[in-house]
Amino acid sequence: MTDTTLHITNKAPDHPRFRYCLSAFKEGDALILMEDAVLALTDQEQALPSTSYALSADAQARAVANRAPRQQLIDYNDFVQLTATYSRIINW
Amino acid sequence: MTDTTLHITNKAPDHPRFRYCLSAFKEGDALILMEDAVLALTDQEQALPSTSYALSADAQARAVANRAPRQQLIDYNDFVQLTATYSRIINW
Amino acid sequence: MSTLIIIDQSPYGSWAGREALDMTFSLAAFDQPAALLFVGPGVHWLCQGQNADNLGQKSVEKNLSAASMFGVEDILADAGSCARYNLAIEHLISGTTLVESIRDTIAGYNQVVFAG
Amino acid sequence: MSTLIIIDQSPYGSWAGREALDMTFSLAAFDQPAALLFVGPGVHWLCQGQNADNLGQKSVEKNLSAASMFGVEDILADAGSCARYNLAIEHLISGTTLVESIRDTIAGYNQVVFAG
Amino acid sequence: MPDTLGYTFVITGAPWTTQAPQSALSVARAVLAAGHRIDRVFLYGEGVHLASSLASPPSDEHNWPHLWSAFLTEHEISAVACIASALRRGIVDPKEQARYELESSNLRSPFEIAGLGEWVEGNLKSDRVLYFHGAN
Amino acid sequence: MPDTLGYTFVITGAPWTTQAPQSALSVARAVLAAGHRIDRVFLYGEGVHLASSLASPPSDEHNWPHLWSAFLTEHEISAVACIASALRRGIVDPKEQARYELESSNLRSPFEIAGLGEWVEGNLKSDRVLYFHGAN
Repeated sequence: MTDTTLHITNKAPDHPRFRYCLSAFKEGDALILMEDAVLALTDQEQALPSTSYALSADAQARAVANRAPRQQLIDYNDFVQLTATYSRIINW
Repeated sequence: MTDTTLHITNKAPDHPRFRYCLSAFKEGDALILMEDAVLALTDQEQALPSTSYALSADAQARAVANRAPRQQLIDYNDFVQLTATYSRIINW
Repeated sequence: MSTLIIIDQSPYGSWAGREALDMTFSLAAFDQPAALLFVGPGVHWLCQGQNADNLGQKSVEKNLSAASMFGVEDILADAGSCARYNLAIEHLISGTTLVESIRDTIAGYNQVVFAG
Repeated sequence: MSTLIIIDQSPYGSWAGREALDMTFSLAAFDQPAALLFVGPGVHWLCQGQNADNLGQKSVEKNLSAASMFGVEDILADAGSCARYNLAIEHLISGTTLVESIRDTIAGYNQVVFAG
Repeated sequence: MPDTLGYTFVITGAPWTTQAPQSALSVARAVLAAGHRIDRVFLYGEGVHLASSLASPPSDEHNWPHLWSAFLTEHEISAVACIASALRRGIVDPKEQARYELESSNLRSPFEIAGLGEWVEGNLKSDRVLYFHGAN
Repeated sequence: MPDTLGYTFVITGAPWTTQAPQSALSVARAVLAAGHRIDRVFLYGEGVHLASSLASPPSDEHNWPHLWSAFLTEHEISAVACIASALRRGIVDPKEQARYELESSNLRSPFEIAGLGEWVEGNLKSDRVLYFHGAN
């Protein structure tokens, strides 16, 4: 029951569920930011776990890709790879 | 331009727009809470302006009517009366 | 394979919570272990004394009261959210369990699901 | 009769912002004074360098850059929201004005409207 | 005695997703009860689903599109679904059905399809404009 | 080489309101590209609007219901709109049209209408279940 978990959220950082998602994060977990959640890459009010990834297509659309660390950006193939690696996934 | 304003919101107290609504409130303004916003009547984290009203039907549905001050509860006729009194209305 | 369904929105203002209940009852109907966790404004789903007649909606209180009969294993409410909205355990429908940590709670389920 | 349209959500994730833009341009087309205020995640509408090709959507940046030509009087961004998301004025499309107070800003308009 | 005021209603929340059409109907009845006038109801964004003729809830639930159309018809109130919102979301009248060569139409009477100009007109002509948004 | 996994997709966000159908399609293509399998796409809540045959966006915009149905057809993927969600929101097939005596139907092929049992089955049979919600 205490496997590691892949958390996926599409909520903007000021959405209440975004905070629930971060508060549920445990050591060994990973986080994918997609859609509006990629804004968290440059949010000065909230720190992200070190194993956080953001969908590049969403980050480029919202023009945060150029202001975020490159290593955090993933494409849809990486996204699928992560969902295959983690057997427990929560879509926040 | 600086008439008083009737603010109406249906957002729950943890919704970002609820906070924008409260931050826009000026002396002489009034606030109507409807739908999910009636939960603010019992929210311990946020104070409401003294000229705040809540739709009774929404407060009864969510079972907060019995835990809130009676004088703040209004019906749809009161709601219309307030919209007639204030010429400037913002629906948050 | 136990599933936790989370409801984080007020009743009546949106339909997603009702659809989350439908998912929960559907799991139970197929003999799949299911539980409900209410957080944020969602804790108001559990309040006693809901009367939605003037909204033209059916009260959700009865549905929830019958949840255990339908095989829903646990009805959980986030204690911090209840405190924020000044709700004590006696305001809530019987059978509700308060939980202190969302993180610890969800760790006990294989699946964690939102309806929307 | 001047109208301020407020956009408080990120571009691309929901459609309401595009419909807010349509309202703004529609007012301008009928020679009604209109202005836009971006707050919260909504300030990202104004970022330079948006590329939504991989989402299959059209960039909203061009629409906004043309707003003044279409008669939109002011394009305003909440300074606090820009600071939160680490956006300086040089990141934003030209013609954007930062405002310090939502309260003072909306006091200058007869109507204040959200699209959804 | 107060003057009679004219109201425009703008509904942007869909039925069975938001409470907006329900709240708007309760307020609309109270507006008429107070002796005021409703100049027009304008459906925008997700609100256009209120104009669907195909919504079929269980028989023990209110049918909000039906209740709204009965109210509009009884009081002869103009009701418009924004054309740009409606076409994207699959709400079409026979004219748009023909233009787009679709197999059917689903606009409920007395709703009509028209542009945002109707909303601008409401802003100019009505004494009050009330918006009914979704809560999310 | 990794095992082939089976995925169920649950889409709860509507097109032209949320980004959910777009994100889901990009992920779906990547799932197949990685050699995995999509067992079923299940539309729930507002997501049922993706199955509308009447959605008619401007010609210079993507038509997400059309793109999705082409993808599903090409890869022979089962796609189901939840019956309770669909009927309330005015998405009906010819069978429900007859039952409710409606003037038309608007379910786009290859989507079918069925109950939540299909979702429960996905939970049990698929290796992964991914949800695509609206962002609001």
